[in-house]
Amino acid sequence: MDFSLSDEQRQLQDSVGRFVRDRYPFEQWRKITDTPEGFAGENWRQMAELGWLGVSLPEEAGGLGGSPVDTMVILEGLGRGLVAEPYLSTVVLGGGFLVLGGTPEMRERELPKLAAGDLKLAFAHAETQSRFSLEDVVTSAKAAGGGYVLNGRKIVVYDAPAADKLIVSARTGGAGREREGISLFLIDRDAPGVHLRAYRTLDRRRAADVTLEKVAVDAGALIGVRDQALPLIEQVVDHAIAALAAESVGAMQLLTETTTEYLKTRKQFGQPIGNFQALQHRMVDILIATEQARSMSYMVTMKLDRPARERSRAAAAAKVQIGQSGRFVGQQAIQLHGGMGMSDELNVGHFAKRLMMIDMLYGNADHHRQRFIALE
Amino acid sequence: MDFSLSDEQRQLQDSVGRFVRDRYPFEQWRKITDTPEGFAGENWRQMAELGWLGVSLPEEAGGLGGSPVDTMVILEGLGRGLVAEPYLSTVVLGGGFLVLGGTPEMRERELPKLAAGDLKLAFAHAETQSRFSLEDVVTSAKAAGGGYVLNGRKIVVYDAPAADKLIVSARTGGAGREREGISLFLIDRDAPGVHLRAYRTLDRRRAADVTLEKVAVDAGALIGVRDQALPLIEQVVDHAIAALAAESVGAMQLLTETTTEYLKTRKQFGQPIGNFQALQHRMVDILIATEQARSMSYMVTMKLDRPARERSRAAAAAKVQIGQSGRFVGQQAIQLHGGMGMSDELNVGHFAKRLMMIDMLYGNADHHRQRFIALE
Amino acid sequence: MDLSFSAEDLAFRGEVQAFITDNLPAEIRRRVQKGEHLSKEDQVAWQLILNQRGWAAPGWPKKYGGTGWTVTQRYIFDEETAGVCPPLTPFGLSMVGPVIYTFGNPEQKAHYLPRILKAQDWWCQGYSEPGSGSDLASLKTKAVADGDHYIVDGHKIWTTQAHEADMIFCLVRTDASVKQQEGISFLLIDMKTPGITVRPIITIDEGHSINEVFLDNVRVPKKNLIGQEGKGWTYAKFLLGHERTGIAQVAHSKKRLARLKAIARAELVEGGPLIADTTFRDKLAQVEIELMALEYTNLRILSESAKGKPPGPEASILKIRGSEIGQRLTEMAVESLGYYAAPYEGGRDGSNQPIGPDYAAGLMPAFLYGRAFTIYGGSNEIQRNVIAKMVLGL
Amino acid sequence: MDLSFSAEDLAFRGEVQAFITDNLPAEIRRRVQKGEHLSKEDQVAWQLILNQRGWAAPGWPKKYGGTGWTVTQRYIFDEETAGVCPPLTPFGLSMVGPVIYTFGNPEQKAHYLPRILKAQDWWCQGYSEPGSGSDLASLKTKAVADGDHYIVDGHKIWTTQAHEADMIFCLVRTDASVKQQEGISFLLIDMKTPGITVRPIITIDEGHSINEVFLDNVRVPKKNLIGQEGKGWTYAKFLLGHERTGIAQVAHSKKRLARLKAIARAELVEGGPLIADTTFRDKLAQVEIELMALEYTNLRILSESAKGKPPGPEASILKIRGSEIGQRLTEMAVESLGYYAAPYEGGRDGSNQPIGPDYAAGLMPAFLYGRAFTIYGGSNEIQRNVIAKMVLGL
Repeated sequence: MDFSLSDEQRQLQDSVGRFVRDRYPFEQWRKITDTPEGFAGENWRQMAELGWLGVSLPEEAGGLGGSPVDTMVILEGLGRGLVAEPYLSTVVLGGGFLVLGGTPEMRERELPKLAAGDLKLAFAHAETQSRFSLEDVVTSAKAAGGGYVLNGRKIVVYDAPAADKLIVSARTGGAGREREGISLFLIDRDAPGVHLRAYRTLDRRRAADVTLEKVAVDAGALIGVRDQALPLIEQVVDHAIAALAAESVGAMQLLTETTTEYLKTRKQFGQPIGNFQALQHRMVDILIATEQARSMSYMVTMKLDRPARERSRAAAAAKVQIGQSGRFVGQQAIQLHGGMGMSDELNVGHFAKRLMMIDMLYGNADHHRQRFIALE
Repeated sequence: MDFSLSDEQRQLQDSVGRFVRDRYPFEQWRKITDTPEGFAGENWRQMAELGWLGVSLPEEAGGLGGSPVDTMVILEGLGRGLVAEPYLSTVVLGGGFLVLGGTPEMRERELPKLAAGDLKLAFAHAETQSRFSLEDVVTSAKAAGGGYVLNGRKIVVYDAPAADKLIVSARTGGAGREREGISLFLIDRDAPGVHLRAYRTLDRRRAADVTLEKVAVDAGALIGVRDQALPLIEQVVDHAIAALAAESVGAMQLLTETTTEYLKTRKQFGQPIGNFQALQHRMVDILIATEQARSMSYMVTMKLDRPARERSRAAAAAKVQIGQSGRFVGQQAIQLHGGMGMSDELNVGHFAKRLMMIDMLYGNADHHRQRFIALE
Repeated sequence: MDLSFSAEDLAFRGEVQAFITDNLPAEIRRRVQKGEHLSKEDQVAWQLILNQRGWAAPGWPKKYGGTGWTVTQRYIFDEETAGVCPPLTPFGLSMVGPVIYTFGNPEQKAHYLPRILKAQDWWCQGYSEPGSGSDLASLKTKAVADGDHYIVDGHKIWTTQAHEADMIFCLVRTDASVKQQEGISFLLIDMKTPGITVRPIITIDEGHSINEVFLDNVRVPKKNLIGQEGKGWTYAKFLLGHERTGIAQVAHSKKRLARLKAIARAELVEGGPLIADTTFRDKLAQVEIELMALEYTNLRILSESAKGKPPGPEASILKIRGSEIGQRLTEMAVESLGYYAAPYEGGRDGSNQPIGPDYAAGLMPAFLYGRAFTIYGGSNEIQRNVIAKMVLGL
Repeated sequence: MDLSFSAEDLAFRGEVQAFITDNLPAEIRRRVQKGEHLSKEDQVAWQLILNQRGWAAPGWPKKYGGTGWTVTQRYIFDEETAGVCPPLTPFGLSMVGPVIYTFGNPEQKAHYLPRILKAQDWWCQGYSEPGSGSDLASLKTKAVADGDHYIVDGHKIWTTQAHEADMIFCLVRTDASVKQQEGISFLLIDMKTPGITVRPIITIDEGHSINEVFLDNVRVPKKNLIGQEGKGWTYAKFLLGHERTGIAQVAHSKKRLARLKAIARAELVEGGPLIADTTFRDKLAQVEIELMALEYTNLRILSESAKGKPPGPEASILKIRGSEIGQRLTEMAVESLGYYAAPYEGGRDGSNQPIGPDYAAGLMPAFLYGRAFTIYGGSNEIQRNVIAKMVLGL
């Protein structure tokens, strides 16, 4: 039992820390997220050069063959800077699907591009009726001429506008919320019949609703086993949850430090407001919430390799904790900053918003508490 | 719209206040609740003389024809003293059933005795499987020779050991949790086949599990309409909930005052602990919890005469609030008293225990939140 | 004790309902109900309609153009208008108006009160400063006498609607040599006076309703002083304590709750409506019950004040619970949207159609802006201090 | 980072399990599992069994009779014994023992340590006084030198097991002329010394485990002084900081949770098991998740201390969350009983059979006594002060 980082991981941690300090001071973040793309291509290239895009890919695919802990170290660091590049979508989700479910040809073709920064991906799964249920898929893929034709609508696909390809779930069988019958396809973002309605999100990322109208793909676009994609989706989404946990811990840590500092410097009634016991105790509760989230981030990361049930229960528990901690830390950081906390010019509100979106992504605390129960 | 007491109600309030000050200082309470009966017969006679036992009874039955507000005033006052006499069981529940459901003969025979202090009652309803569901009755009453024979087991019947008669629910039809088929009977506590296992409760009251073995009663023992007792039970239990709300407000008010006083006098670090902001804010939350409970106590009392659905929804909401407020106030009063709060010699723990039992009686906060939802 | 309304009250309710039905422009009603942004023009339009009926200032005495309503009538009016009609902007009608008719001189009353009623002057409030938030009495903006003028220099912040305002009522320091509270005066300043600069503060909802106001060598006629020099703190406290009936926001929260239930009936979870989801329903019922307790606490305090007892520091309970419940409801509304909580463009003006369902409009801005409920008007921490000291004697 | 146990650790777990199976008397095991009262005799019996194996003092260095276990082994031992074996009374083994072997002189070590291991001396802790609770350093019990003795006068309170103890370790004031903390000394006192009176304090669970201890002209040999006169505060702080591994009560809470689930499977609500009730299940899952977060926080801190880093003030987090979760679980257990939470006779000794189901035994006393979790050992308010100051620098 050991909770410490290896020397290599510590170096990686330092490297991410430098990247965020150099490229993501708050004013820079604002500029980057104000561009039409919402992120900086040169940052993306830098990430590729540093090897981060391939950190979890097998070595034969140009990756580093790293462990979930490496991904955690990167995401926790990126969380401190609200880093906007599509790391989660491309590397954790996209890379996860390709590594775990891609055909040999697909892996050989796509993974080196991904590692090199030449392939951005987005995962198009949620639908208007599905809320957070991964098995609730209506979008259809009908076999036709050796391939498939897809029809349907996916909502709030983070990072879709910049993606080169989409990973889309669709029903090749079954209906409603049946676990069987779901398949995954790798589709060009620009393929005929793929329509994006792009927009900005609360956390200043870019997302889109994606309509699929008679989108034809060949059989080689299938990821994983036909009709049997749900366990793969669950596995990769659990990896995404672990990554979100790490990212949220980075964000909470930043808010904890920022707010503590504010309490030390802001004066009212002739003294730093950090002298007031009620605010001290609130700040302690913020610290505790952050530390509990950190513990769960470590826990789920180390359980990603366990059998599905144990892995998913760990992910569900972690998601509950980071959702609740994140909301509390974000909201209280605003409260303790008083009027200043309400200003868009301060970083605090933006961290709070990202934490709120992290709670929602792939299911909020209520959803995962139910999942945790179901998996007992 | 008016929330003030009439002059008569204010006089009643003063009278109850005097009674509690004179007869129920804490050490006296301890002595009274240490007797085998758990209450004082002379207090009961005094209550009768003051007219409190008949306050809600019609005037022709020797009562005062008072309103629910009168009952509220009495119970709130008694709550400040943890008064142990079986007022709720006899007057609110017992009296309620007799007034609303008793046959003319029964009313004529029993109510004057009740008002005079010569009849104590207890309501035997809950069973091992029922938890808080009023409609979950297994005890059976089979028609036999113009009367009924009862068999079954009732649990935690408050005030049964001292009662002269029991009001017992039993199935004359239907099964399980069906709303139809429940009837109510007035039974001598000493009738053949009635067995009590008596015990003390957490709040130092007396209660019993009651076993009914072939208990024969004649047809005149029926209260209300055969098979149709459930609406009557719901109505009278709503009255009991309003009474418990008032009692809990009295208890919370006492704890609020006692704890505030303790914060002013207890010194640590060279000053009264009430100087510490974290404790001040906790104390404010205690005050708020008490005031919210008081508002709901007033509200439910004034809604007891409304149509069943509105009345029951008000009772459910009030029960949620007083349950939650009571637990919070009780637990935090202990916490703020520190080690002293853990001592059985102090009144604080005993008030907290009574508030905890009030939360449970006739359904805890969770139960009534569900009821509130079902009644929307 | 009695919960029922008198026949007169019920008739009054009918009168209010009929008036709204007949007079509220349909487009404004639609925008209020959809939670879309309301412009100053919308608010002014509605205020003028009300004023024609003599209803623009429910809280004012009749002789100054108020209604002379009972507390119960005002409660009914709030209930009927909340969430249906545009809220009346409080700075003139609820804040400076009562200060003027209570402490102002005859000229001030004659000049300002009709202009407030007719929306000829739109007001804002110059209290907070960058260094004086919770500790308001430490404010530094100074006013130095110069003949029949004051020269005002300072920096106000969190000034709602300053960019749309004609007038600002300001707390200024006229004497730095006495105890903090005693050197403060209450000054009315024309926003067009040279030397005043308004800088927008964009809030976390990306909307613009709040500003900084810089006062640089601003000449204010002495006749714009309310009451006596050095008594401004008294008037400010009067103002804070005055308008307590709306502080609990009960009527608004009830409307929010109803809207939330409607959304939860439309949203799906696991194939069924969200409102049938036990966990969600449980949370909803919990907040509904808390709101009910707040409503009756509010009614109790109203009932006291109807008998002439002014609302005391226990009214801080209304602020604390009202803001907490308001925040909870706005948060649950956002949560109810699922993934469609995420798209966010354009902020509070609501000019963009929501990406998700129509009912999503305005929910996230309301949540975000609502984080200020527990901060402004004396943060909830300050309110708890007030109760601890004034009610509990700690 | 790695969550798995080594082969050695797994072998050790097996060894502990086997030892318990072979050596724990069945009747004691039954009483622990039923939540019934454990007498001093039960605790002594189990401690002697452990001591024969060399396992009575997991935290002590080997040369004083400890185990020399790694942090992981101690964690495993806690996991396996909690809720199955009687808890070892901490006053000798976890509190005064480490003080003696760290600061005591050779004679003290030779005399006391073996007697602690063999349960020949049963200890209690003389810290709190009626006027000194959270503000421990203000204690007034004084020890005045008189030849080779101290004369001790004072009044200790909340002294757990004083009525069963052979020895008490006391903080006493030996110098009133210096700063509070500097005048305190650490004294070992034989409970049989004339002048000591023990008065029971019955706690809200109606049990007797706590006492007042009156010291009236008590003669204590100077050789019973630990370390130096006036350094007692240092030793006391060492003691408070020393025994942190058990402070989170994770193993116990896990056992409580398992027991609660078993009850909730047996109890009925609306005809189905309570555990299938969504509201109850939700609350249960919430606390289970919080406990999981606490467990991993505890493991993180253990992992640090395994590398030689002593637990710092952040260990106060373990106390805060551990006590809150413990209270929540005891409260839910009581709630799960429904009406059968009410019967209450005889308090914690559990000599009376429960009126309700067998599994109700001990639940209400555990809840009531558990209210002290957030009070003793430095209340949670004090713990938050500590973190604010020592960790956050506020």
